[in-house]
Amino acid sequence: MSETQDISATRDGPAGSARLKSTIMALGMLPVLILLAIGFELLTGKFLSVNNLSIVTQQASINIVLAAGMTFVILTGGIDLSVGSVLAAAAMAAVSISLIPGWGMAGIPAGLAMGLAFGIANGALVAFVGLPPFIVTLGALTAVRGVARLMGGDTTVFNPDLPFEFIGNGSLFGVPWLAIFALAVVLVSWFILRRTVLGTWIYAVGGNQEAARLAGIKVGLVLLFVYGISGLFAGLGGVMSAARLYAANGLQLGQAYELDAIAAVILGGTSFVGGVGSIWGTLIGALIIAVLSNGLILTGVSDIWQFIIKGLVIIIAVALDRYRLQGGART
Amino acid sequence: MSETQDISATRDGPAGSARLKSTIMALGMLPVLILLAIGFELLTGKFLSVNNLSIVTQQASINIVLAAGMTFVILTGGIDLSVGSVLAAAAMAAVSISLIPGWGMAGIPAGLAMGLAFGIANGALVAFVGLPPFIVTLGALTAVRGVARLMGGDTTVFNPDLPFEFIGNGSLFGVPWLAIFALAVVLVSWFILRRTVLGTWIYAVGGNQEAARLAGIKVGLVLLFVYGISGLFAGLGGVMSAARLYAANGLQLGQAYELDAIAAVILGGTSFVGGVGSIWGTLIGALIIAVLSNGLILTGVSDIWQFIIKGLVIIIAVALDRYRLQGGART
Amino acid sequence: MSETTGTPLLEMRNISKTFGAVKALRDVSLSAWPGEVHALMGENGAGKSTLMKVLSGAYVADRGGEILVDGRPMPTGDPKEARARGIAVIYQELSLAPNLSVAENIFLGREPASRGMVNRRGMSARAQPVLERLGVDFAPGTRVASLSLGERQLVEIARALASDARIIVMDEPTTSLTSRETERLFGVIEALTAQGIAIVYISHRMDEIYRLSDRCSVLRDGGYVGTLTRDELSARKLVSMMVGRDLSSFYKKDHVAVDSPRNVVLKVEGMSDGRLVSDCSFEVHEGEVLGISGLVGSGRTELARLIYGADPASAGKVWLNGTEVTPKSPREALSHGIVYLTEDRKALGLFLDMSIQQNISICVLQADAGRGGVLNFRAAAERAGRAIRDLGIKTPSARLNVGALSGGNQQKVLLARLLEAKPKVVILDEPTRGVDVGAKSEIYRLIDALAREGLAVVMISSELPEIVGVADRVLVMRDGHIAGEVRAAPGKPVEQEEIMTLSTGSAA
Amino acid sequence: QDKKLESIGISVGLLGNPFFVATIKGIEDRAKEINPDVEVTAVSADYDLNKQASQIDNFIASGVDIIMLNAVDASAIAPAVTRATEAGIVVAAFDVSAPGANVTVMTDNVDAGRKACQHIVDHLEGKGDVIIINGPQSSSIIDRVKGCQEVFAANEGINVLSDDQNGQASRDGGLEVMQGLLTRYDHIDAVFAINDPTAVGAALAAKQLNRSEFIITGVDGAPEIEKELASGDSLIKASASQDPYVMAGEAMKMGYDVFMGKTPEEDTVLLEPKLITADNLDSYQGWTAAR
Ligand SMILES: Nc1ncnc2c1ncn2[C@@H]1O[C@H](COP(=O)(O)OP(=O)(O)OP(=O)(O)O)[C@@H](O)[C@H]1O
Ligand SMILES: Nc1ncnc2c1ncn2[C@@H]1O[C@H](COP(=O)(O)OP(=O)(O)OP(=O)(O)O)[C@@H](O)[C@H]1O
Ligand SMILES: [Mg+2]
Ligand SMILES: [Mg+2]
Repeated sequence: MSETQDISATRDGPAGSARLKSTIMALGMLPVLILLAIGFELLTGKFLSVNNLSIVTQQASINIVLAAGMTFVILTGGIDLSVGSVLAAAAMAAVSISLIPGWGMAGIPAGLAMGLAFGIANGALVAFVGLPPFIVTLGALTAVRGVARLMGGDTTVFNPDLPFEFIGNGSLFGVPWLAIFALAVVLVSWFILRRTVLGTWIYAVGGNQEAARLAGIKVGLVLLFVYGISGLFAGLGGVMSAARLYAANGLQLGQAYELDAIAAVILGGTSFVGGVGSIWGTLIGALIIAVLSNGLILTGVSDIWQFIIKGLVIIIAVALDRYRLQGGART
Repeated sequence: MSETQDISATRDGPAGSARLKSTIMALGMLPVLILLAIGFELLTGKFLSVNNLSIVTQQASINIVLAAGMTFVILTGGIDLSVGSVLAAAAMAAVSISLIPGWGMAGIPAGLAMGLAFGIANGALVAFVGLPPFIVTLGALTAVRGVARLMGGDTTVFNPDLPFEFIGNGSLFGVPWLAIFALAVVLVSWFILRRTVLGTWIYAVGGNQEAARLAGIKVGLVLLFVYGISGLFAGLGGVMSAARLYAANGLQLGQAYELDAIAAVILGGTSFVGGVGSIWGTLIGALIIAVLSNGLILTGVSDIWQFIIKGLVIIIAVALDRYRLQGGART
Repeated sequence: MSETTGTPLLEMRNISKTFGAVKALRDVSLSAWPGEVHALMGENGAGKSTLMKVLSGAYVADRGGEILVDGRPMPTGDPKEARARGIAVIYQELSLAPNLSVAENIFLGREPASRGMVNRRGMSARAQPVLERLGVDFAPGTRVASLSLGERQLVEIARALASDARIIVMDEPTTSLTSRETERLFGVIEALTAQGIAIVYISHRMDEIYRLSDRCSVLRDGGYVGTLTRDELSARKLVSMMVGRDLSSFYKKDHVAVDSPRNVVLKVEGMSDGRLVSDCSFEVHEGEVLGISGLVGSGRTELARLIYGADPASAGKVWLNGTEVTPKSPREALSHGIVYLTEDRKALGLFLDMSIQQNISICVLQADAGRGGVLNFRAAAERAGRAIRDLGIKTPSARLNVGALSGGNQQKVLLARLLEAKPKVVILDEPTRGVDVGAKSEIYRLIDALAREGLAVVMISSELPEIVGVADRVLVMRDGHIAGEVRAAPGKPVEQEEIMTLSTGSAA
Repeated sequence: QDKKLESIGISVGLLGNPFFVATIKGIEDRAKEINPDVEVTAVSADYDLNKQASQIDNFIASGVDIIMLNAVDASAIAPAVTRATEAGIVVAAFDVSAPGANVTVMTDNVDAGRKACQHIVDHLEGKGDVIIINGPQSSSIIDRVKGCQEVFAANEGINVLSDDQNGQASRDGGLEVMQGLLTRYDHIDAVFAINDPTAVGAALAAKQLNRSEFIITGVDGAPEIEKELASGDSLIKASASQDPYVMAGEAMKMGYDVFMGKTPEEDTVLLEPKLITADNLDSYQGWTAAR
């Protein structure tokens, strides 16, 4: 009998619980983040100042919020390409409504509702009509962009007296509100994913959709929820963006944001296949992207070389991670 | 025994051979294409003119070429986000080389080689380092864009006497060379995918990578090949684009082309999961996109509404297809 | 009989294999002579499949071991090389590309071709005789995705047969086959050995081992225990070598068969899906185990799925304790207390990346949850702990990913999930597929216990001794309808012969 | 003559930019004066060369009378323009030159850069550390930077700290780049932003980081800059204004003349940008002003 124990003991090693594994995956990128931060500090001597760190978190915040929503979607094995357009539409709604005298603060719920509505529409098409997420959200990427432009008559709407501008520019005890919002979104996401029934269902649907259906999980509702929350977070991103810029433009805002959000999720170790990943990984992934952008500007690298370096660092970061994991577990 | 036959008969229906099914899938979108063409003709009275059809095929041609390469990649369950950037870099190479006196025509192989090189680089990272295709090609999307800009010192390179300009503007028996190139690419792709051993391996890798490996298929080489060919075709797209414009610009070429190419592939019924799809479907998908763009301009729909209509049509087209398949086979 | 002089066809010496911290194989040696069937036995997780995957080149062996084919050393970890040396493997986890045709799968990696072009017609022509030899009724052009599990297993076998190999490894080839296909396979194996081909045969079914093997080696916990020759074979010996203790009663049937009329719990009326299943009606009583038998592809799984609401039915009703319920979805079925154990636990049952605890409690999460759907970890842990204890799931922790368990223990996890849903009707589809003897007898005991508690149990099985040993009454399906029923009478168990006759439709 | 203006096709770099919205309005208004039923189709090339070439081909196919062209690239568009003129369509370029176009009306972007940066030099009295926030390398932006650098180079006391960061010609791009630059440089005397959205973004960054030791100038005279200038406490002190409405309208009228067979005396008209500041704001007619 001792031998059985032997096996069980050793078996614990490489397998571990899903949580442990994803924590390791999330941590996987943390060294890269730290390395980047130290590197930029050595190069510029300014990177790790409180002031600059606050700027980095601010700049990361919108991508963190979008990527959090994207994490839900990708965990179910789907994708949401429409987040950038939805963000633009939500920002347009938020600024436009804020211009109505006496209704200023209503811009916030307006932006959120706009995002949620588009998210639910995506979700309904994926969940109940059974269309491929890529096509649905690619269609939405295009169509919602049109809607966003339509809302402002194709120009920039701006409101220098935006009543909720504190979100974009204020701070609480020295921490920018944008960063607080982003952190709150991450915590809420973590709670949903790890502490609620719905979260387990999301992982289950991503792990094996047919098995989930056979286990009596309402797969349709789960899908509706993840696209809905991705839309809602994109809406929040729109409000945050509006608050930061005092303005919105249906065309220029949020272009290609979906790529940054997806990159953050995948850098964070969440798998495209679905079912594996964590929100903490996403947070680190988004921070890596923000640190890169900010650090390269600080070091004064020219725009062209920023492109090249950014691309290479993303690839190298994932390669390092792969190498590290191989060394440890050989899988 | 009659009942056994009965069963086999029904089995032939929904199941059929892989080829039959994918033909049906490809055909699936053909009605949509025809409907769109007829609709635009009725609306404008100009759509089905020989002249305009030649313009549509020309406009579709570059996307067809990119989407053909993308079909290979997606069939293995991967993705290539870098095609737009690679196209820009290849176009820069083609025009720059063509400016060297006496070396004009060398621009063509230069562009192709540039594309192939980036494709092989992507493929090596995916196949031999084992990195996720999304991250690798997202990194390449960024880095290669930088390289393309660097090549021209961030400006437009221009060659009014481009020796291979006939590719972009000439025609053979009234058929534009661009369209001939695109068709040739489709035929070559079809041949590789359906008639060669390599093609079967590509489908096998997409269907079950582990099974393919166990069957002794060199999965790494197959992956290298598909990313290589995607790069090569993107290079060809760059040459075609340069020939059409007599010029190239590292920044203003190929932005977001990957989305159109992927949309064509998915519209054509190729599955993101890999292993299922056909090149004919991709052709029809790319034509649908081109017809939409051209037709909407012909009817004088405003730019904003073009966005909205395009997005909705893409979604509706796939929904129709889904509905049709459901009605027929209930799967 | 096999030849045992000269060099063996295959020799594996001191093979070890480590996965991270798991030592799956420790210094295992194995040899095979031309014309021999060498059986390999051992509990779930003993390392049988791993050993064979090292042989086939799927895994690289740890340093120190070597494989000799015809006395010449062969590098490990290269499937192509292994095949070139004449080794073919029928994998336990089916390794087919579902998107390709049967013929394409059979010739995958060595397509008949001229100058790089596939010769599809030649491929079909060459596949046809192999398929005929196995007696299958699907064409070489059929897409594998549309085949049932058993049919896929036949494709996998056909692939090995078509490969002109000299060493064929069969890793549990009959788990989804019924007796007719199994018989055919045995016939083929006999013909192969007569040609001097060596077979390594892995199975958990004792009768198969008796019938086929010339020698039988046993693994336990990754180590080599010993080899028995044909003359030394006995169930007692084998089992004690495998588990290290004796196993007494195997099939367990303590509950009373229904001869006195009891309440009808489940009634199925005219179930059809317009495709594979037509007009199936039957009843299951309280405390009864109803077996469903039939050939591969006879529609048993589909019938079960229809009752469970997993597929849309074109006609038919389901009654539970006298009220019509006819579930439209698995969720509805579950809410009425009808549960279904899938035959394909990896593809349709388990969440391999989730923990044992999560897998067991997934159906009842909502019932346990606090306000706002907050997870109740304590309840989940209690459920998992109970299941691990009651069902004897071998695991160090309930937090372990299910994917890391051996097949038998995975099956128990899936069973535990169903039991946690407090069922009234339990439909089990091949409940002992790929499960070792020890675990099998535990599952039989469990089925028996369920019946004694008064549940209605429906058990689909392709293994005749099993269905005869466990069921009180057996329905036989043929071509999608119920061809007949075989009953046990007091003192007279269900007859295997009768079932066979009904399922083939022959008057023999 | 029996020729009648029936349809016009417009292709601009990026619709959704208020600048181009104003140009389209200018074109529409002038065209409607000529023929109230004229059909105007405006499309956005999204700064993509191939896309713009396709759009011109589409216009040729649908047989428009005049193509109003805001070229994505001043040289690469030439072949497409040639195709259009060969098909007998009048091509009128505005804002960006297009080789082969029948007429061209554009702002003198070099002069715009000069004026905005001269304002900086005057303000600093010829001495100080300055930053140029660059943008996507289109000809107009290249020209503005060129004009600006001319002025800076002519004043030895002016030291350019950075000129190769891309603010994407947008608010958030300008904000992000400026945040980095402000961290990098502890003291700055002035910033030249290649357009107004970039300037506003830079001002927002400064406000957030509580920096106010410098002034900002831009180019465009967009509506948002009017508010900034009027507020009085903004870091943005001047913008070299263009008049997209007049510019495009002028190009339209000249194109129509060519369409009717009249050859213009000058086929290229350079409009002089006006520097607007808080002082002369009252007399400025903005882009959205009713006309
Ligand atoms: N890829 C892997 N990574 C980690 N552990 C593995 C892997 N494959 C197998 N194992 C472990 O190695 C041991 C042997 O597994 P193997 O599949 O060879 O057993 P088996 O004898 O074939 O069992 P069964 O009868 O259930 O098929 C098990 O403990 C299993 O968990
Ligand atoms: N998804 C599918 N599409 C088309 N045909 C299918 C599909 N799944 C199963 N079939 C066919 O339906 C028939 C009945 O399958 P079913 O799985 O119900 O049989 P079974 O009696 O359970 O056989 P097995 O022992 O192989 O599991 C088979 O002939 C199979 O080929
Ligand atoms: Mg095994
Ligand atoms: Mg079955």
